[in-house]
Amino acid sequence: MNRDSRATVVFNRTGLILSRSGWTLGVWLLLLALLIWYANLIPRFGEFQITSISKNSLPLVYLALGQAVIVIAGGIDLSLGALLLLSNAIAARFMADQPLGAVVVIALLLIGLIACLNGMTGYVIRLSGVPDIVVTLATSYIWSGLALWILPSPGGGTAPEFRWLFTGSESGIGGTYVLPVLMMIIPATVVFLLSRRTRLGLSMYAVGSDSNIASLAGLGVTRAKVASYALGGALAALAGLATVAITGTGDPRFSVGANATLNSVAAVVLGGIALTGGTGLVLGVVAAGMILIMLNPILSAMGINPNNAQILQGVLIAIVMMIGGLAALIRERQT
Amino acid sequence: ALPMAAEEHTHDEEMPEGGFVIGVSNTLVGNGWREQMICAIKAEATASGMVDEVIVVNRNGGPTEQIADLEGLISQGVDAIILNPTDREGLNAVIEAAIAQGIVVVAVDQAVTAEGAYVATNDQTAYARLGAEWLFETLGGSGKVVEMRGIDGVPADTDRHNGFMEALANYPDIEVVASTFTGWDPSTGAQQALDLITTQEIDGIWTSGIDYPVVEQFQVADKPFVPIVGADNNGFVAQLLDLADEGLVGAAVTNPPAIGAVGTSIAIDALLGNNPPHETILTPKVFATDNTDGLNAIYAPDEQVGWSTYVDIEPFTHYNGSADVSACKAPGE
Amino acid sequence: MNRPSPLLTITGVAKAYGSVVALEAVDMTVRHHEIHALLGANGAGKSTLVRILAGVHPADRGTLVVAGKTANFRTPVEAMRGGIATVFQDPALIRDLTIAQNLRLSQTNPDTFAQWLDEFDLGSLDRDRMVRNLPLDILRLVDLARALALNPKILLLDEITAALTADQAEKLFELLDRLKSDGCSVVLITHRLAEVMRICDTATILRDGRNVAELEVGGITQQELVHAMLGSPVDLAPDTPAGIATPTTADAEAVFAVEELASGETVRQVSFAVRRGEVLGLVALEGQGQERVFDILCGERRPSSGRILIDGSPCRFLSPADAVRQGVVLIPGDRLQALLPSLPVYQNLVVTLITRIRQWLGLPADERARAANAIDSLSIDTRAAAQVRRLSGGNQQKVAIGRWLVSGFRTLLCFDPTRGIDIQTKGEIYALLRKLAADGAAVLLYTSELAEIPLVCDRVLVMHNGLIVDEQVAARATEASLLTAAHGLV
Amino acid sequence: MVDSAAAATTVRARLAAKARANPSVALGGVCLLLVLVTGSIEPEYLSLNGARSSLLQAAPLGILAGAQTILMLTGGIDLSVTMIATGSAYVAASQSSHGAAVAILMGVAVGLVVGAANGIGVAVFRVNPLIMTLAMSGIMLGTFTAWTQTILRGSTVVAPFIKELAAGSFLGNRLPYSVVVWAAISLILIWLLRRTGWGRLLYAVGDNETAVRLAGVRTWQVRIAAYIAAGILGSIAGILLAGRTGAVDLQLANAFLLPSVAAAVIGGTSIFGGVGGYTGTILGALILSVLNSMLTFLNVGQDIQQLVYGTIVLALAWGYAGLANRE
Ligand SMILES: Nc1ncnc2c1ncn2[C@@H]1O[C@H](COP(=O)(O)OP(=O)(O)OP(=O)(O)O)[C@@H](O)[C@H]1O
Ligand SMILES: Nc1ncnc2c1ncn2[C@@H]1O[C@H](COP(=O)(O)OP(=O)(O)OP(=O)(O)O)[C@@H](O)[C@H]1O
Ligand SMILES: [Mg+2]
Ligand SMILES: [Mg+2]
Repeated sequence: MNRDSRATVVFNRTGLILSRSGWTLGVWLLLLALLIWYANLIPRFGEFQITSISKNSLPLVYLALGQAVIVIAGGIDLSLGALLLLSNAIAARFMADQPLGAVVVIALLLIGLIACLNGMTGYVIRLSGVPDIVVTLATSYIWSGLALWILPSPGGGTAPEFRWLFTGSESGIGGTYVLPVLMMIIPATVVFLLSRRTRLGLSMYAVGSDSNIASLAGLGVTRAKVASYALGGALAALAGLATVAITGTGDPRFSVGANATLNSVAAVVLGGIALTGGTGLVLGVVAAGMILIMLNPILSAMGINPNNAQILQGVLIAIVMMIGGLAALIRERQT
Repeated sequence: ALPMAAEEHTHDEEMPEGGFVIGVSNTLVGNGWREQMICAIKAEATASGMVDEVIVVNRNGGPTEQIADLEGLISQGVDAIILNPTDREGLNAVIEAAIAQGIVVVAVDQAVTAEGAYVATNDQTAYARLGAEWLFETLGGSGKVVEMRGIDGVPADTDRHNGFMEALANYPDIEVVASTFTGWDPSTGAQQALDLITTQEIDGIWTSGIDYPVVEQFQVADKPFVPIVGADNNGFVAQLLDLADEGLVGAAVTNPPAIGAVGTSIAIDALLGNNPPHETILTPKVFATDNTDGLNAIYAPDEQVGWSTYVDIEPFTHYNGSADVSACKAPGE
Repeated sequence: MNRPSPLLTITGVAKAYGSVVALEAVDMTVRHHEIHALLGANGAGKSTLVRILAGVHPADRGTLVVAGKTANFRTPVEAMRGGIATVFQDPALIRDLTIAQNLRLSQTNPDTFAQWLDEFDLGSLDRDRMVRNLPLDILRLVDLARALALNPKILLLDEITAALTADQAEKLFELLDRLKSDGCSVVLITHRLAEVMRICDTATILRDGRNVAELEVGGITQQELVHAMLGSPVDLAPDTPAGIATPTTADAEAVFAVEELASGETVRQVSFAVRRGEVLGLVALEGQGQERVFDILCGERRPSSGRILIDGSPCRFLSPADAVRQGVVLIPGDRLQALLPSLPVYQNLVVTLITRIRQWLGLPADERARAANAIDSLSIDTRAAAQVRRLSGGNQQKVAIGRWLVSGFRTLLCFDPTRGIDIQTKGEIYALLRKLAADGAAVLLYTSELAEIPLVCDRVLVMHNGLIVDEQVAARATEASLLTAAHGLV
Repeated sequence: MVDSAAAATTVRARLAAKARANPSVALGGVCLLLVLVTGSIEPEYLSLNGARSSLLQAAPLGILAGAQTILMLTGGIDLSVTMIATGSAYVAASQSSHGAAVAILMGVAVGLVVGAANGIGVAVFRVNPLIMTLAMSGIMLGTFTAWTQTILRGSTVVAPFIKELAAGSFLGNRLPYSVVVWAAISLILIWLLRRTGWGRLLYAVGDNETAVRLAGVRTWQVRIAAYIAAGILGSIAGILLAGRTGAVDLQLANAFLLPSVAAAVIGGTSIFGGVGGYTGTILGALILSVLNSMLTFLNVGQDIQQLVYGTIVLALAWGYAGLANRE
C-alpha cells in the first residue's frame, strides 16, 4: 500500500514533468528525427557531420538562450544580433595576432562589457517605461553603428587555440565534436540551472509572468529585468566569440545581425517559450536553434530547391505554432 | 604550388567524362543579381553537358550560416562547389577542407584567400574607376559630383570606393559634394537622390548600381538630367536608350552575374583536369550613350529592370544568351 | 501612565494617484493584542492604506510609527523586516510558477508554511502544483500561510474572507483569536459586518480617504457601523423585497432552461429552468462545478452532453457571441474579464452594442443616451471615468453590469456579483436585479454569500459535487438550511 | 533667484502639462525642430522642393506605419508588411501591360490574401503575431523569388498611371499626387478608428480580448479584418513605392520594415494594444523621413548614421513615454 502510493507519486511526478516539458521533449525529438533522416540521405554520416552541426549551431544557440532568458523575464531584445556583431567586431579587431592569454582576457572582458551594456538597456527600459521592443530596436542601430565604427570592414582574427575551444580544431573545421558539444552543453546547463534553480532565475519567471504581483511579493523587478538583459547580453557576446572562433574573422554587416536576431526569436518560440513571458524551459531552445541552422542543409540534401526550402521553413514554423495554439485552445476547452 | 588534392586525383588515372554534381552556396535570398547568378550557373551547367545535378543552398545569413551550408554540401558528396562568399577569409578553413577531399571550389563575385581555391570575380576597383573616368571626362574634367555607394563595410563597396578615388585623383577640378550609402536598396537610393537633386547643384552622379531609380527621380523632381553612371541593369540600359532624346547622358558599366557561369565553366575545366588558372578577373566594359549600337546589343526587352544585360562572356559561357539564363534550368529540370 | 504605547500609529497619511485622491489624511492606531477592522465603502481607500503600510507605494505625506519607531518602508521587503506581513486583496502569487517555487522566491520557510497551512487541513497540498491551476480560496490560504510564516507583529488582511468558504472563514477566525493572544495584531478589511461583530475589537472607518470614526466594536450594532461608514442610515433590504414566488412568476413560461447538462466529472447532471420575471439563486461550496456550469451557459465552453433550451427550443452555443445573440449574457465572477481596463467607462458600456459585422461601419445613434442611462440608473461614480482601471472595485462591478443594461438581454447570468462590494452598493445591486426581473428578464444568480438569497431570489438551487441536490423557496431558506444542503446532507 | 527658478519650474510644468494634453503638438514641435536642424545642414532643404521631397518619402512610410498602427492597437504587429508591399508592387508591375486598373487591383489582391492568411493564423490558430508574420515574410520571399523566374517573368516597368500617381505632382509641380493619396488614406483611417464600430472594437480587443468576447463579439473577425486592412495598406504603399522607383525588384520595401514600427511607436501607439491613434503615426512618419534626409545631408559613414538614428529614435520614444507616464 505504502509502496503503491509512492509509485503513484513517482508516476504522477513523471507525468507532471512530461506534461510541463512536453514541448521541450517534442523539439528534441524533432531534431533527432531530422538528424536521423539527414544521416540516411547523405553518403556518410560521421564525426565530421556531428562536429559541423554542433559547432555551426553554437552562435545561434547562444543567442537564442540569451533571447530566451530575456523573453522569460517578460521582455524581448531586438538588439541581440547587433550585440553579436559588436562582440564579433571587437573580438576580431583586438584578438588578431594576440597570444592565447591575451585572447582569453579579451574574451572575458568582452562578455562583461556587453553584459553591462545590455544590462543598461534593461535598466533604461524600466526607467523610461518604453516597451522593450522599441528600446532594443533603437539600441540595435546604436550597437551596429558601433560595430562598424570599430571594425570598418571584414577582417581581424583570433588565436588558433581559441578557435579550437569552440570548434574542436585550430583551423575551425574537421576537429573533434567533443569540444563544440561541451561548449553547447555547459552554457545551456548553466543557464537552465540559473533560470530554474536560483532565486534570481525564478524571479525572472515571476517578473515575466506578472511584474505587479512580483513586486507585491517583494521581488526586485528592476533587478530581475536588468539581470535578464545582462545575461542575454553575455550570451550574445559569447555568440560573437563563437562566430569569431568559427570563421576566424569579424564581419560588421548590419544584415548579419538583423538576421541573427530574427532567428533567435524564431528559435525561442519554436523552443516552446511563449513571447508573453513567464513560461517555458530554455532547454528546448537549444534544439530549436540547431534545427534552424541545420534545416537548410537537410532540405537541400532532400533535393528541395532553395526557394521552396525558404517557403517550407516558414510553413514549418507557422504550422508548429498553429499546432501549439490549437493544443492550448483544446486544453482550455476541455479541462 | 599545387595543393594536395591534385595528388589524390592522380591515382585515379582516367579523367572523369562528366556526370558531375555541382553544389552552389549563396547567402542572399530574393536579390535579383544573385538570382541571375544562380540561373547563369544552372544554364552553363546545362549547356556544358557535363553536369548531372546542381544543388543550390541559399538563405539569408553571414559566414556562420554559409559554413554550415558548405559543410552540408561536402557531406552530400558534390564534385565541385561554387560559392558567392560572405567573407574573404572566414570560409578558408572549410574551403580548404573541401579541396582536401578532392572537391573543386570556385569562389565567384568576391574573392577568398583559401589555398587552392579558384576565384572568378569582376574587377570592382576597375568597375568604379572606369565609370568615374567616363563621368569626369564627360564633365570636361570639372564639376560637382555625387558618389552613391553601396553598403559600408562590404569589400565590394570598399574596392569600388578605392577605384572611384583613384579616378578622382587625376581630376583635381572634380568636387565630390555628397557621398551616400544606398545600401544597394532602390527605395533608399531613390530618396537620397531626390533629396540631393532638389537641394543641390549637381553636375554628375556616379552610382554603385542603384541607377534607374536615380534617373527616375530627375523626372519626379522635374529637373534636367545630369550625366550618370550605373551598372548594366536592363532598366538603366532602357533609360539610356529611351531618354537619350530628352537629354539623358550616361554610361552602363558591366558587373555581370554571369560570373557564376564563368565559375561553373572553370569548375568543369578543373574537374576535367585541364588545370585552369586559379584567378580569373573580368574587366568591366563601359557602354555609354554615344554607343547606341552597343547598348542596343545588350538590351534585353523581355527581361526585368534588374536584369543584368551583359550575359555572354567569352570564352567561358556556352549557353545561348539571356533566353537560356532567364529560363533558369539546371540539368534534368 | 503605564498603558503600553500602540503597536502601529498612522498620522496624516495621504496618497493620490495622479488626479485621483485615494487618501486625503488618515489617522489610525492599532494596539497590541487586537484585531482591528478597517472598514469603508468601495473606493474609500482601504487597499491603498494597506499598500502603503506594506511598502508597495510610498505615501505622499504622513508618518508611520511601528512599535515606537518611525518607519519609512520603500519596498515590501523592508515592511516585512519591520514586522508587517500582508495578504493583499488579489493573490500575490506568480501564476506561472509552482507553489514551491513561489515559496522559494519569497524565501519562506517551507516547514513553518506547512504548519500554518495545516491549520486549514491543507498540510498535504502538493507543492508542485502550478498556481494557475489552484482555486481562489486555496490561493488566499497559501498567501495567508506565507504571511504567517514571516512571524509578523502586524498582519494585514485585505478582504481575505471574500473568497473563503464558511468553514474556512470559521477556522481563520479561530486562528486569528489565537494569534491575538500570542501577541500579534491583525488589521482586517472586510465588507461583511457580521464578521466584524464576531471577532474584531476595534474598527477604524474610512470614508472618501479620511478616517471618520474609530469605534470599540463591543458596544455598537451593525446598523451603527453602517451609518458610520456611509454617513447616513441605510436599509439593508432592497426596495422591492422578493417574496415567496408570486403566482405570476410561478406560472410564467421558462425563458431559459437546461436539461441534463454534463461536463466531464465536474458537472454531472444539472437541469433547471428560469422563468420570466424570476431570480433563481444557486449556492454551492467552493469548487462544486458551478463555475463550469456558468462557462457552459455563457458559451465559453461546450458541454459533453445535455441541452440548453431558450423559450422551449434547443440551441447550441459555439461561442459567447451565440449566447449573447440569444439574449443570454454573463456577468463574470472576475470582473477583470468584463472590463476594458485602459478605456473609459463610456467605451466599456457601449462595447456590447457592436457585435455584428454589419454594424462595423457605423455607431448606434442612441448610444450616448443609452450609456448615460446606464450610468444614471447604476449611479456609477464617473470621477475617474477616463480609465476603468482607476475606478474602485464596486464601481468597476457596476460597469460590468451596466454594459448589459446598455444593450439589453433576456437572461442574465450573474456569478457572485457582490464579491468585494460594499454594503450600500450591494443593496443597490439587489434592487437592480429585482427590477430587471420585474421588467421581464430571467436572472440566474450564483452567490457565495448565503445571506443574500432571501433578499433577492425567488427560488434557490443547491449544487453539490456536480449535481443539483436541493431546491428551496428563497424566502424560507436560511443559512443553516442552505449550508446543510451544500454539504450534500439532504 | 529662487523665485525665477520656481517660475522656470512652473513654466516647464505647464509646458509639460500642455504637451501631455496634446501629444501631437509636442510631436509636431519635435518634427519642426528636426526640419530646422536639417535646414541648418542644408539650407536649400527649407524650400518647397525640400518639403515635397520629404512628403514623397513620408507617404509610403506613413501608409505602412498605418498598417502597423491598426495592428498594434489590437496588440498585434506585421513583420511581413514590407514583403506584402514588395509582392504587391511586383504583381502590379508585371501586370502593368493589362492597364493600370487591373495592375492595381491585382496588387491589392496580394495584400488581401496575405493579410487574410496572417489574420487566420493569428486570430483562429492563435499564433503569436510576431512569429506568424515573420514566417509569412519568409514564405512570401521564397514564393516570389520562385515566381520571378516563372509566372511573374518579364518586364516590371510600372504603368504610366501608377508612375504619375506615385511620383507626379500638380498645382505647378508642387503637390505630389501620392501625398493626396496618403491624405485620403489618413482621413479614412482616422475616421475608421474614431467613428466606426470596427475602430472601437480594435481598441477594445487590444485592451482585453476576453471582455470583448464575452460581450458577444466574434473577436476573430475583428482581428482578421485588421490584418486584411494592414495587408491592403501594405499593398498600396508598395504600389506607390513602385511608382516612385519606376520599376520593381524584390528588395523594394525592405528598408521600411523597422521604420514602419518605429513611426507608429514614436507617434504614441502602444505596442501592447488599446492605446494610440493614426494622427501621431503621421507625425512619426514625417519625423523619420526628415531624419533620413538629415542623415543624407550629414554626409557621414553608415556607422555614424546608425548611431545617430538609434539615439534619436530612443530619445523620442523616451521623451514620449516620459510625457505619457508622468500622471
Ligand atoms: N493604481 C491606481 N491608479 C489610480 N487610482 C487608483 C489606483 N488604485 C486605487 N485608485 C483609486 O483610489 C481610490 C481608493 O481605492 P482603494 O483600492 O484603496 O479602495 P478600497 O477602499 O480598497 O475599495 P474596495 O473595497 O473596492 O477594495 C479609488 O477611487 C480608486 O479608484
Ligand atoms: N464560427 C464561424 N466560423 C466560420 N465562419 C463564420 C462563423 N461565424 C460566422 N461566420 C461567417 O462570418 C461572417 C459574418 O458573420 P456574423 O454572424 O458576424 O454576421 P452578421 O452580420 O452578424 O450576420 P447575421 O445577422 O446573419 O448573424 C458570415 O459570412 C458568417 O458565415
Ligand atoms: Mg480594496
Ligand atoms: Mg451571424
